[in-house]
Amino acid sequence: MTGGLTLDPALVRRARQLADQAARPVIELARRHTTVSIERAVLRLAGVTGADPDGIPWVNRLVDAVRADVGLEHGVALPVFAALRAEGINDLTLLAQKAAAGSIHFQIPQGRSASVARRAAHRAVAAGLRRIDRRRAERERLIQRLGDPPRRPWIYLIVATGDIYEDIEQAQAAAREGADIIAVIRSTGQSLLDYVPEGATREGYAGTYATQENFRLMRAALDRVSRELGRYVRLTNYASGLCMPEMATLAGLERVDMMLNDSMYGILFRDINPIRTFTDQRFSRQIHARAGIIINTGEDNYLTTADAVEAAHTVTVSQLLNEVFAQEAGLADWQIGLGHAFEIDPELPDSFRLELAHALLARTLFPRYPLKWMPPTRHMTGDIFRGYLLNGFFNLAGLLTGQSILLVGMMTEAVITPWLSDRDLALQNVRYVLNACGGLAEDFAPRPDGFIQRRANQVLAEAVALLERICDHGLLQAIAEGTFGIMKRPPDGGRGLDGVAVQADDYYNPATEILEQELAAEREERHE
Amino acid sequence: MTGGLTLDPALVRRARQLADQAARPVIELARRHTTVSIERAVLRLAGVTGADPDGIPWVNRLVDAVRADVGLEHGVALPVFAALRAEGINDLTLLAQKAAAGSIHFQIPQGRSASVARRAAHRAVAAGLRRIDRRRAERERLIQRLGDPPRRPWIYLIVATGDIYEDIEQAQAAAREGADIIAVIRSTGQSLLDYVPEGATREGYAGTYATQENFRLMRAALDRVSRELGRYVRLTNYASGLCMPEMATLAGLERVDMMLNDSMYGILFRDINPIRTFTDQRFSRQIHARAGIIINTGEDNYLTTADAVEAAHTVTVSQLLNEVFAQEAGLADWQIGLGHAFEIDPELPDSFRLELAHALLARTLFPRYPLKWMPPTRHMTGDIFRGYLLNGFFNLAGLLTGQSILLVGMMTEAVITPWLSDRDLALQNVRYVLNACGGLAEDFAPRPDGFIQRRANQVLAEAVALLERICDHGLLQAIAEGTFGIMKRPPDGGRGLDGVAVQADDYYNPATEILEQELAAEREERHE
Amino acid sequence: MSDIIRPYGDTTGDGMVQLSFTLPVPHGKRAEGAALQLAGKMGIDPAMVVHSKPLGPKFTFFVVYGRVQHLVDLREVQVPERDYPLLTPKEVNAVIRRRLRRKLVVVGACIGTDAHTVGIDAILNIKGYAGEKGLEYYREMRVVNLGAQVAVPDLVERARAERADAVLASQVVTQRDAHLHNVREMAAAFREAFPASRRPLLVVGGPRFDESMAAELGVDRIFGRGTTPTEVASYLAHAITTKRGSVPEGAGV
Amino acid sequence: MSDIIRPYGDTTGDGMVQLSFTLPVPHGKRAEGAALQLAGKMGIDPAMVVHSKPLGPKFTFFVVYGRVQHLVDLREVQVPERDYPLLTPKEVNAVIRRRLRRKLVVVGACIGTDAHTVGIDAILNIKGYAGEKGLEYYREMRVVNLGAQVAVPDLVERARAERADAVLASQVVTQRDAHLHNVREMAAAFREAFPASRRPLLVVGGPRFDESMAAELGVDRIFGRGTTPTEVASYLAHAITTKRGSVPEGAGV
Ligand code: B12
Ligand code: B12
Ligand SMILES: Cc1ncc(COP(=O)(O)O)c(C=O)c1O
Ligand SMILES: Cc1ncc(COP(=O)(O)O)c(C=O)c1O
Repeated sequence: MTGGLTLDPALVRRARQLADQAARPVIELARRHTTVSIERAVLRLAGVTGADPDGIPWVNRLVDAVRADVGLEHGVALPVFAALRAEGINDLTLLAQKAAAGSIHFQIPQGRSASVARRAAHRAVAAGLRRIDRRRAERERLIQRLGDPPRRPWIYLIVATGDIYEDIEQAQAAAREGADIIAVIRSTGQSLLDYVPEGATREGYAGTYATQENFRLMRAALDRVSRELGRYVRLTNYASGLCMPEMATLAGLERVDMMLNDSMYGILFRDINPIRTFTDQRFSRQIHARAGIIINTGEDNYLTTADAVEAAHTVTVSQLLNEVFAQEAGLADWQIGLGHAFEIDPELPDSFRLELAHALLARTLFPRYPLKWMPPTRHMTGDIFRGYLLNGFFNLAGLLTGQSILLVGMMTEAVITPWLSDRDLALQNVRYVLNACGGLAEDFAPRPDGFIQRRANQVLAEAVALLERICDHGLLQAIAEGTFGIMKRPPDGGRGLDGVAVQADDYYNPATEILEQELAAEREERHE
Repeated sequence: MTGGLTLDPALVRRARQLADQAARPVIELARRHTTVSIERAVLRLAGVTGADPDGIPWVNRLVDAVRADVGLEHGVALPVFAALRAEGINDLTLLAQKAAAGSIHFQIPQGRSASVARRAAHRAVAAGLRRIDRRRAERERLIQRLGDPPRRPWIYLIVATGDIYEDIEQAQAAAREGADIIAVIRSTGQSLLDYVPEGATREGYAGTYATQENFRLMRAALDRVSRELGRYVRLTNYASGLCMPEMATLAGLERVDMMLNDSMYGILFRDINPIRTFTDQRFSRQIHARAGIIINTGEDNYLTTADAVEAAHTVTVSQLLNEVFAQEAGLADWQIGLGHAFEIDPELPDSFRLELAHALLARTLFPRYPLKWMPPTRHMTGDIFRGYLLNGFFNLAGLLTGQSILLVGMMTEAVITPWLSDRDLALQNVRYVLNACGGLAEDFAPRPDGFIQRRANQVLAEAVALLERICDHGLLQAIAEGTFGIMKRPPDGGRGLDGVAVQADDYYNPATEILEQELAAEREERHE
Repeated sequence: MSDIIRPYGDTTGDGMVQLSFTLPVPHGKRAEGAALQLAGKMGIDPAMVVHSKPLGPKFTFFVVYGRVQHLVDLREVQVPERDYPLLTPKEVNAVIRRRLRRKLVVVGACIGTDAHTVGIDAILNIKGYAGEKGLEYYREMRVVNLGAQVAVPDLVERARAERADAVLASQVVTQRDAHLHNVREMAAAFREAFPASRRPLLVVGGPRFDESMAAELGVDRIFGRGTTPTEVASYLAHAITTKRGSVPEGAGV
Repeated sequence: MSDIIRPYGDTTGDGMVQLSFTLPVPHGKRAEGAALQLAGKMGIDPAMVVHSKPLGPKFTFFVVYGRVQHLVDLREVQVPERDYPLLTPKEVNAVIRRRLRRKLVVVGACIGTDAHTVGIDAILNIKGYAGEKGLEYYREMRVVNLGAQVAVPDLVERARAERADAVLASQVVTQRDAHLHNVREMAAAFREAFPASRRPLLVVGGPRFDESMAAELGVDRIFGRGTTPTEVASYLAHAITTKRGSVPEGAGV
């Protein structure tokens, strides 16, 4: 359909092989570590809910208590389930409360009591995963009944009032105007919180807190509007920041449909420790895979700090790495929403054709993934008229290059988080472009050896060269040197490193166990 | 460059042949008539200037006086020059004043006194034409020295304050921002005035009066800004309405560079009598040809009253007719700026591709003419954001289809005549599209037998069918039936018919004589 | 819903608005200060100049966002709410037959130098507008459409000659308030030419009119943007049964 | 040029402006009346609602054009005109050497939960902005850039530890006036933590600040949209020679 971009197949193969080589050591690193958030996610799967009167979730209190007694390196499942049995209760939340009060002493169970605890933990976590499975089945049923959006790209809209109830109003309005996906942007502070806030919230800054209750409220509101409209409207949130694994888990439990989930975003843009991030993202992706959630990666962000032409190949490299990480974690092709963006300086001659070249490169390299195409942000200004026009050309590029998910740009990008009217105008813009240009891709045929073809192949070649350098010195080193988004992040720097532990030999995590076993079985089956 | 549109060559030949056949009787009609405005134009060439204290030009007073005495059918040249001689004066304006006072009695001179008058008239009018020639040479020199716009399309902007001095400010500002052509829109009332107002004016409604002095002031202002910018900025006005021939003459005398000049606009949109209009336009085009002025025809207007899809073929038919009239009057290819417009309902699926098809059809049918591409007006609304976007896509269509002159659309089209800021924003829009998309036409290749190709050929076929009907019943009849712009205009209706006369056998018009003789000589030369 | 409301950006009561304008001041900090002063006088506080751009050496264009402090009191909103029922063509015809016992004569025109006939044609021509048939379609109306650029004296003459019950004038060009001048001139001319009891109904329309200005302009009714023929026909039926009830029957015959 | 000006549409003094906003009222004539009421209160007269569109069943979006009646008095424009000369890096270095006889210490950060470092980096990093080198390039400055999301207490501590002469804080997120709250908090914290004579200069910046609010927010200077490093460096050089002239030499050493 978007025919016509010819990439050197040898170069494509080489790129993938290098990406695999660069990612492997990091995957190994992730396999060998655990983090406080992974452990909390396990406990959430096992059924811990709620928060103390200060708003600190009981999972945090529980993991902190376990850690104080026995460290993190064995995983919390065994000590927690052993304590549960020892206390003679079967309510994990109650256990957490007692632990917080200091009345429990945790130990690593040994021998038979270890295998009893192990079975109990396995059972509890499996029940949690079954709840996620039910939500996934529910989603599939609803989509079957109500239907998917009538056409690609899917229209993705942001709400960001800070107040979940205003968000709901605006999300429903946006869906009625044609949005296929609603993303609730998070409050600026949340990614650095090492806990997930609780309950319905109304006081975020430039975004709304991601909480289990907010997920539930918004999903219910979108279910209502989905029924009204006769098409399933998807919900998006963020599995990033310090609580990636828990966010993924809560999203699975509340049937959130898509999650922003990048392997490097937290490192680069939130200064979170690289090992913490790589470890967390692996677990979170295993959950996403299970929950049938589509992930969206964050390559667009690099182009807000680095130049979109100079750094175009870093986007490609990151996409290739995200691909390896996603596949290893078990995500299916339809779940891998790699990101890229329309961020070239509009003053640059032929900027629109360069955008087309970059967008076609991604489309051609990843033909089966639901690519997410992000609108101009960096070069947006207070000139809202110019902004509205740029967004129109962004929409056109999305159409011409067959992008899957179109994040709708706002004319007020440089000014405010979007108003109700901004969103309405933005959707009108999208509708005009998709409707008026319809099958225009039919007439768009980058000339062989023309400008667009040449540019796409050049970016690919630069990506391969960069991957070679990364393979030589390691991905962590590359990140430390500012390869992505010009942000320099050393492996031992950043927040959250104190929440990381190297797994001990007896480390036990029932969630990983189940997920990896089932994935392996599935893969075997596929290969037979 | 815009390659790719394939039209059936037999159909194209047939269309041209039918257009010629349809236009011939109307050309004959024009040759057999004269009008008050043609006669006034002759006197203006011969040197009559100024107006009486009520603002009625002396040429009007003189022609009216002649007509009262001897009628119009002989032309005014002989009676006027005979009277001049009889009065023993050599100032035509003085003669006009005397005639207005009723102190002159006009007669058709006979015999030797006729040939003396004829020689005097010929000499005076030839002097007028030489002034026009000097203006043309001056233009050519300036262009040579300052240069033409660096690229196509030329950017055409409107000013319309009603006040020539505000217009000048705004025109200069627009030129500095990138306009290549400035059009001074006329006051709403002017086209129905059967005289040309005099002097610098400051009180037009939704436009500024076209006067010789306003032409001069604006041309001088643009000359200043042209020098400042190092590129020749062109000036546009209107040769239409009841004073078409005089407007053309004054434009030639003041070095206006382009004139709106359509063979049917006055009939359809000003309810001016068809015979008057066809007669006037022929003379005005002869002057334009001589003056090196580019004409712009008005097919865009049809699409403000008729539907742009249903009536697309009427635009093509009108372009073919305007072509015949223009060539017959002696206009060179580079002077024939046929018009068309982006007026399809933007709600229509694939509206943009339909626009591309129509625009490519015109481009392919008339490869050597400076086509003028008009922006959306009819479907513009008070939603200025949407309007800004539509204008962006209009600009894109202009670029993709290789249009020559781009009239810049205003986001406030549905609201007001353009503000200073509207024009600036509009130019920014154009600049973005031309700069960002640059050579995008390279990648635009309507698929053979695809949507765009099929649509263009369908419109051409409909145009041929309509031309066949017109040939059967005559163009005047077709106009009476509402073929163009759904406006029904019978040949004996409309304003200005009382200003038309059938030429007597002794009709004499030195301007036509000179222009036609020299044209014939030129054509001969070319054929040798 | 409360009767006191404020503009809505993304939160109830936030009062947020967007504004743009040009000031005849060279670009710079002083110009931005001037823009903020104006925004302040308009009641925007706080105001942010989010964009400013020189338009040549003497002017600056601004985009401003901010919170407007004014409240809108919905109880005080002046709306010329439709004070007559919307009727079908059948019903309109029936009313005319019953009240006039002859056809209602409508004379329409674009007055002054205005040549924008699409709007008045939308109301008058059979083809109509927005899926509704125009007044020509109404069996009990006789429509005389004079077209474009009709001078007021000619309109008065023609209204007299046709014995018009209603005169419908269109005005689209508004630069320098041309539409207001022309309507005032028309109203005065009709008042001069007809005794009050025999003056035809004066109805004007066009996209930029404020519908509440009828009295001020001296006409009976104003129709704005997006008017449909049904609204006009219903109004005419209503007007002849009320105000026009006082006109001697057959006055126009 | 006169000191009293009005907005300019296409004629001097016409006062024309464009406005858009949303009201929490269902679409319809009443909503348009409400929009006109608001425009009237803002001083727009006459006002034309040129576009109105329902945003769902409860809201209406409007575009309004009209003539604003207010005058702008240029003599009363409040502009924090630059009250210091723009210096080259060389000159700045010379001033610092002469006045301080040691390096000027600058501590920069995005405070609160704000993670938009591009702006402060533009001022601080060698790479700079708009073709000008950032403060790190200045030989006589020592720049400590703390990056994103720095809590105010941490900033105060660090400023103390580094013996900062100037603290540069960036705020880009403005929703619910976050930037104003954070700056006020910072100003209070520094006042509490330092005696007046030893408090570092407090400089804040970000695209949505009103530069004239420095006193109100309790800081020494505010820099808005499009600030360049040279402006900031020149200001610092100026500030240490004037206000900071009173600080005991070597105070920060
Ligand atoms: C079509 C058009 C033309 C056509 C007109 C063809 C024709 N036969 O009507 C042509 C190309 C000839 C033309 C020419 C000009 N135009 Co023109 N034109 C337009 C355009 C694009 C659309 C108008 C239209 O048809 N609207 C559709 C109809 C259905 O809507 P409407 O008129 O609002 O009518 C509705 C209601 O208002 C109401 N209504 C209207 N009249 C009446 C009367 C009664 C009694 C009632 C009950 C209701 C009613 O009912 C209608 C149905 O809902 C507008 C821009 C725009 N998009 O609005 C410019 C516009 C109106 N034109 C404009 C101008 C300036 C001109 C010119 C003067 C330019 C020039 N100097 O050359 C010329 C000259 C015209 C003249 N002498 O008046 C300006 C007016 C600016 C202003 N506000 O003062 C506009 C706004 C464009 C612009 N921004 O510059 N134009
Ligand atoms: C780049 C960007 C990002 C990047 C930031 C990368 C980074 N490391 O900085 C990423 C992608 C990470 C990001 C994330 C978010 N962003 Co952001 N982002 C932008 C964007 C596109 C550009 C900002 C920018 O870099 N401008 C370029 C710099 C050079 O300009 P500047 O900041 O104005 O700085 C200049 C001056 O202001 C001044 N200056 C600035 N600071 C200082 C300090 C001092 C001391 C001095 C002297 C001068 C000075 O000098 C600079 C040079 O002239 C804007 C939209 C836009 N086009 O403006 C949105 C924008 C700022 N982001 C916004 C939001 C909401 C977010 C998020 C909160 C969204 C979310 N909930 O997930 C997140 C979280 C960020 C957080 N916790 O703060 C909003 C803020 C809305 C508001 N007004 O409140 C904006 C306006 C977009 C929008 N309309 O929603 N963002
Ligand atoms: C991949 C990814 N994660 C997260 C975020 C949001 O930031 P935070 O995690 O701080 O809420 C973004 C920003 O758009 C992103 O692209
Ligand atoms: C060919 C042509 N002539 C003239 C005009 C302007 O009208 P008028 O002649 O009434 O000034 C137009 C309007 O755009 C036009 O297209």
